[in-house]
Amino acid sequence: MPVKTVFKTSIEHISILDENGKFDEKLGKGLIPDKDLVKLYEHMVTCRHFDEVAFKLQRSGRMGTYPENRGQEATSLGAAYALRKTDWLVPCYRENAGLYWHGLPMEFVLLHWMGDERGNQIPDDVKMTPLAIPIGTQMLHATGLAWAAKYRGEDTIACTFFGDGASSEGDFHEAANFAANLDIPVIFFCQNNGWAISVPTKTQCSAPTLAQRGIAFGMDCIQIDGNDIFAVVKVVREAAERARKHKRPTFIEALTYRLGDHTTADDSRRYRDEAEVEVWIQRDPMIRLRKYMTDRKLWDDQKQKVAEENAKREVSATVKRAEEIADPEIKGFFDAMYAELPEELKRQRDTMRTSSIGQDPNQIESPLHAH
Amino acid sequence: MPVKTVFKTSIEHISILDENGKFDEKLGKGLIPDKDLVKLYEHMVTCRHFDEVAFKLQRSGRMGTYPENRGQEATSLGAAYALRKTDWLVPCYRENAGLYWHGLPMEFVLLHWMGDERGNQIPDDVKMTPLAIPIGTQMLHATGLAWAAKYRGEDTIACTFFGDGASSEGDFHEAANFAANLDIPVIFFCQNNGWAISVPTKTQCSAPTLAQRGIAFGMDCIQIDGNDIFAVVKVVREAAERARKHKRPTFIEALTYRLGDHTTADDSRRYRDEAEVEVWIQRDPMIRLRKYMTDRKLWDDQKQKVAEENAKREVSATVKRAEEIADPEIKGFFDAMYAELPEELKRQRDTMRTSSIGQDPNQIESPLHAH
Amino acid sequence: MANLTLVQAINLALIQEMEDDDRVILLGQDIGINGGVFRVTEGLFQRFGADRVVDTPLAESGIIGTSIGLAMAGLRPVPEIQFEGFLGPAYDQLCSHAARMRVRTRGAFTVPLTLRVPCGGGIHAPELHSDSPEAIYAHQPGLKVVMPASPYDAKGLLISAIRDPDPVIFFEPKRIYRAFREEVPEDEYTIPLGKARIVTEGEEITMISWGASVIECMNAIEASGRSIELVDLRTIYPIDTETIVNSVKKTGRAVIVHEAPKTGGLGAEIASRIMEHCFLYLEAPIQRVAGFDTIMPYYKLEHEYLPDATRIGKAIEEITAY
Amino acid sequence: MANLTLVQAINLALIQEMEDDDRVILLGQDIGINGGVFRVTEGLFQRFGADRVVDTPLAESGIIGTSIGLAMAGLRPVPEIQFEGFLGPAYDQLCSHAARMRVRTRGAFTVPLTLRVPCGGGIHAPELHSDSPEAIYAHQPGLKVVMPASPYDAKGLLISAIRDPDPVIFFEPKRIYRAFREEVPEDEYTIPLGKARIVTEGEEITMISWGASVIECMNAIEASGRSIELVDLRTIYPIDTETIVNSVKKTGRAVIVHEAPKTGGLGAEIASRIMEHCFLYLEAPIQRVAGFDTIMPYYKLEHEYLPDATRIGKAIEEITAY
Ligand SMILES: Cc1ncc(C[n+]2csc(CCOP(=O)(O)OP(=O)(O)O)c2C)c(N)n1
Ligand SMILES: Cc1ncc(C[n+]2csc(CCOP(=O)(O)OP(=O)(O)O)c2C)c(N)n1
Ligand SMILES: [Mg+2]
Ligand SMILES: [Mg+2]
Repeated sequence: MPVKTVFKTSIEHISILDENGKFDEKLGKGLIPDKDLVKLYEHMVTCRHFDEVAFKLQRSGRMGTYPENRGQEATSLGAAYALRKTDWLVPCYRENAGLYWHGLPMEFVLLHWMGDERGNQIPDDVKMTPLAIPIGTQMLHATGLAWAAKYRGEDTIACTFFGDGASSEGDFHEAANFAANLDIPVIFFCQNNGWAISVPTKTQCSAPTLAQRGIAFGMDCIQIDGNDIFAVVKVVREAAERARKHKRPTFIEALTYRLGDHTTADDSRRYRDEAEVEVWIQRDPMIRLRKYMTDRKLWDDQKQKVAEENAKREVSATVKRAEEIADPEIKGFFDAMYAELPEELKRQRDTMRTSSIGQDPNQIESPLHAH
Repeated sequence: MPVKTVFKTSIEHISILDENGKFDEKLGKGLIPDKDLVKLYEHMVTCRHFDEVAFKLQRSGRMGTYPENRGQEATSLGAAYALRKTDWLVPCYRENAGLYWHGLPMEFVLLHWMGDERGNQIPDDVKMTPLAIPIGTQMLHATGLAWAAKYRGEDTIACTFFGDGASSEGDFHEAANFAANLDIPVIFFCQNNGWAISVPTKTQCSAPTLAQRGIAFGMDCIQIDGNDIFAVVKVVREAAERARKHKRPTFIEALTYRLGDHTTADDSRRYRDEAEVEVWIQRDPMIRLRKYMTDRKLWDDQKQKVAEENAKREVSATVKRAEEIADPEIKGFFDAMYAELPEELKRQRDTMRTSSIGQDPNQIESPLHAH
Repeated sequence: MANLTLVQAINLALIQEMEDDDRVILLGQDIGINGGVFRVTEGLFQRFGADRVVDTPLAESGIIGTSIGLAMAGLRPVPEIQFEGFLGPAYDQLCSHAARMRVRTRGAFTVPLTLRVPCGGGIHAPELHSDSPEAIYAHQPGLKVVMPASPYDAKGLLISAIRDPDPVIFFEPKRIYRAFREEVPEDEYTIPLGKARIVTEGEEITMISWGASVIECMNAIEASGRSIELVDLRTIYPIDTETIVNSVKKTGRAVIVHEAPKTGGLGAEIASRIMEHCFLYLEAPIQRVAGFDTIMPYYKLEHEYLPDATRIGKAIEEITAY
Repeated sequence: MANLTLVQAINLALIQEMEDDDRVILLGQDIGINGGVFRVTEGLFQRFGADRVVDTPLAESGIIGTSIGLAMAGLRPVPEIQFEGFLGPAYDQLCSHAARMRVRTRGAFTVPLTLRVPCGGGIHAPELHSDSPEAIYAHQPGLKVVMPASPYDAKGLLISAIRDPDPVIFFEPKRIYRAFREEVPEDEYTIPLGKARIVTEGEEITMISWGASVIECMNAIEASGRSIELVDLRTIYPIDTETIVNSVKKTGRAVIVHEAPKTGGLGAEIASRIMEHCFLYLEAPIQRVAGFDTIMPYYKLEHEYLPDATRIGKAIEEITAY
């Protein structure tokens, strides 16, 4: 046949709890038990407060550059909720909510942005990799981690988070391609928040959806309302099942929005309309969830007040822990370089305060003994 | 709506002159005038012979590693025929037929594989870039070249060739993504010949088609029978039109096969079945074209004989030109490093035969004048 | 004359080159409406439009690879990579392609691109925002590498770089982007690539540095009270061996200061060249005051890493005591 | 004991480490059924199966990036990059990730991968198949870099590399893959990383080299008839300064030989270290016999580029005449 169709596909968009609080019973029923829902919402309250406090820490000079998470809580949190504690989360830097849920002590994130590597010294029992500063590079590590699990016959999987911007990097393509072709159980979770710093999503991907990135690899792809935690939980569960059972990766595009600036070093008024922000404020994942819970009598103002008070207590204790940690060992950046330090590094470490390191101290001390 | 389809697409496969010589009048009529068809076939005869001779040159130690083109002639040739002389061809290394058609003197390719950079010293009026040894890297250059043309308001476009293997490289993704999002007039022509050295296409792309790679970027994508020069000409013309008029890129997957080893350094019996090769020998682009032309009385054995004699003459003249070229300037690899040579490089060049370059010759000659 | 910061001097150079030559186009991440994350391209998008100041997808190899194509076609692209730590993904296009195109085509194609990259530590940034990879690119034949240490030099060197027919990496020491101002002529002027600058003349020691470290050297020299000749390399490759050697022949002692890790840093090359050219003039071994052979630590400790006036001062003491 | 080529010695080391430790898995292009383009992994796919000898997609960053993940999860991946010229696309994952993971997580994650890469010129290959990028990676803290010059060393060093808890780049000088054979013990043995080997003892000059150039040095030394101490570095990083310095203290003269371009090559670092450690012992400036500061030419001229016994011989003359 001279013209034949050899491939056909489509991308579905899923939304369960929409921005007006309207809930689709058919898709959403039984997805998240009420008890858990309340916990997830309370967790969001804490994370939102954490975010505000972190912002203020930066503004008052107590912390370095910080990327606000505000507005994107539902994505990583829904994913972490849908996954197992033994699964790997491989984050970028806007996934605090999911990471805390997964077990990361909150002060780690503060320490990290305070310029302290101990914020990356992830406890053994928390299955996550450190925050990723270089964009688009961590997805390959996720693929490797999941591959290792498969190699060992475990049913552990990995879920990696990244932005719309990150999906332009070659490393994303390679990670997805390895996963698809070598049957590696990894979920590619793209948080399309409309912007990569000042660059709008259409410069990263002029196609109608980002979800279709995954078609290139023959992967299951789906687009969801990323501010709808129900949709997140649903598709991550399905993706996890696909990964665990069939060792097949999935590409998820979650439509969301960062309500704050890119980081505290950014001023988003330079490049985006206030009106756009206004629209998205209405789509805040927390507003609709609170409304839904309130409608269902799971929540009320009193509970909100308690949640906020708890959040304050927890966050201020977290800040305290981060700020009270002893100064890092000055030699720490030497000692962790290798399992065993080469001689030259030992010498540099041991003389870092006493010599210029420009010279072998022995030679300096006794140059004339030489000849 | 909780579940809605946000994107739909399909990939078509086009074939006009099939492997049995059956011709689809509807698609194929008027595509290539008879006169041109004869020329194209004659060109293939020459290129096929060139390929055999190049292989022998390598085997007899008169040339280095060489990648046989055999079986893939229709892709680049059809593309070059469909494009303008002012368009850029950005090749890999299996596109001799297209490059010669585009104007590259044949001996350039021999010189290149003889280990001589003058084989890359492309004449000004031949719009092509040198053969690309590092896989998957040239598509970005194509995108840049086409971008420059657009920037200048010219209607020049670029067509870049690469293999199934190359489509796994991150650089491919970035090139396609830039082209799609910045509206750059470039054609991505993927020659899926089933293998990347010993690695089958399914390891590069487990999706049903390679053509769907382009969906990731919202590009027009199409799959064709790459051994059918009519299909090639048709889709490249359409892609060129799309590029010239609308500055939109296209992804073309051409199904073809390399009948020889990967290069003269390879032994394909290690990894692929003779039976597979047998099937593809029947699909040779030249067999079907000759049959078609013979059926249409455009060709006969006598013409074949003449074409083969001409090919021999032309190729042996080419080999002569390549082998008779004067030895390269020994200092050539210095002098072309920069527009103006830095002092240190001049010194290295001028003393390369007289000193170790380990030392400033002045210091060696008169060390004792020093103090 | 205007009193400009380094950022402003670069901005001015870009404007003037773009006014003069419409082959000059800028591309990179956030360089458009946002004016760059350091505001180096502030106002250029508004002035020259979206065709000449192009926000690209977030892909460094893509930025350099397409710049190569643009340059092969005869344009003069000036790509920006946002931080030196993100040069990594572009390494291959820079070193395997931009650097080799002229020689491998025996001049049929050239790549007159100028890559602008902020570099170096000291601004309390997150990881991979504080490195000094200049030695990597100095080891790659076919590239030129430049790093200004002052607003005046920044303008003149950048104009030279853009006009240079070969690929140039123009490192911008971000620590001194706004650290001080300097008189910078309004008119266009060039500073030749490959020529060092003698910042202060001196008799006892030759001190060689580049980028933000030059300022540390000046402080250390002042504190030492000694007569030290400070050479600001300006161009990392090609190295101005002549200026260095002439100075060391006079002083007999050399100290090299750089932020990059000591092992395999450019200090090694300079020390070796000095030895090759004026071994018998040396009164003491050449000192390299450099970053440690470690990863630049996160910012709580970055001041421990960066060679500062104190460490340079120690080197001055040590080398004079020798 | 068997009489093996370098290729065979590596193959044997891989087999033995894979037998001993099922955390060791190989990944790369054409390493499976094809046994690698140099046949280094010949027979391993058949022996260990497709799970442990994995043909990957054609993507170098992917190979290293997934290896990092595999290693972070506790495996011992041994990726292969087909030629050193294709390390470029993997540069970022190697230098920004593999090298930094331990220190940036203060040991919470480590990356015990061993990257095998054929390197160097002299086999009449096409472009980007003949480079010597070892200095680039020696300048990157967090990596170890190894290059054997003999079958015996290849086996012992590779086993050490695979067992090393940190990322190691294992460069295989392709020119001597099959150039000669050597007795190689059947049993597993290790050669410590970071320790050089004294190939021949001598009194007049210390000659330092690594990889295929060691053979050129041996030829040059023989031709010179002089008493020259030849040090084969074996490990490029960490450099065995002690062995070098002790030798130069004895001879007072040093010649360093490498294929990579001279400027910024490892020779500069070694020369600088010698000066830092035994300046007053030096009777003559240290010589660097190296590749020129050009791109390695296509193969018609590659013999003009590679430092050979003739050029090394000149350096011997020059340094003794000094
Ligand atoms: C490789 C690399 N290039 C550039 C940067 C600078 N940078 C930091 S964040 C960012 C935008 C990221 O956008 P996206 O992936 O959409 O994530 P978002 O911040 O929107 O969550 C850029 C360009 C970087 N960190 N890494
Ligand atoms: C970046 C890079 N990696 C690896 C290689 C080694 N290599 C040369 S050709 C080849 C296979 C290419 O396959 P494909 O792209 O399908 O092109 P084909 O040879 O089949 O036409 C490989 C792996 C290379 N040249 N460049
Ligand atoms: Mg984003
Ligand atoms: Mg192929």
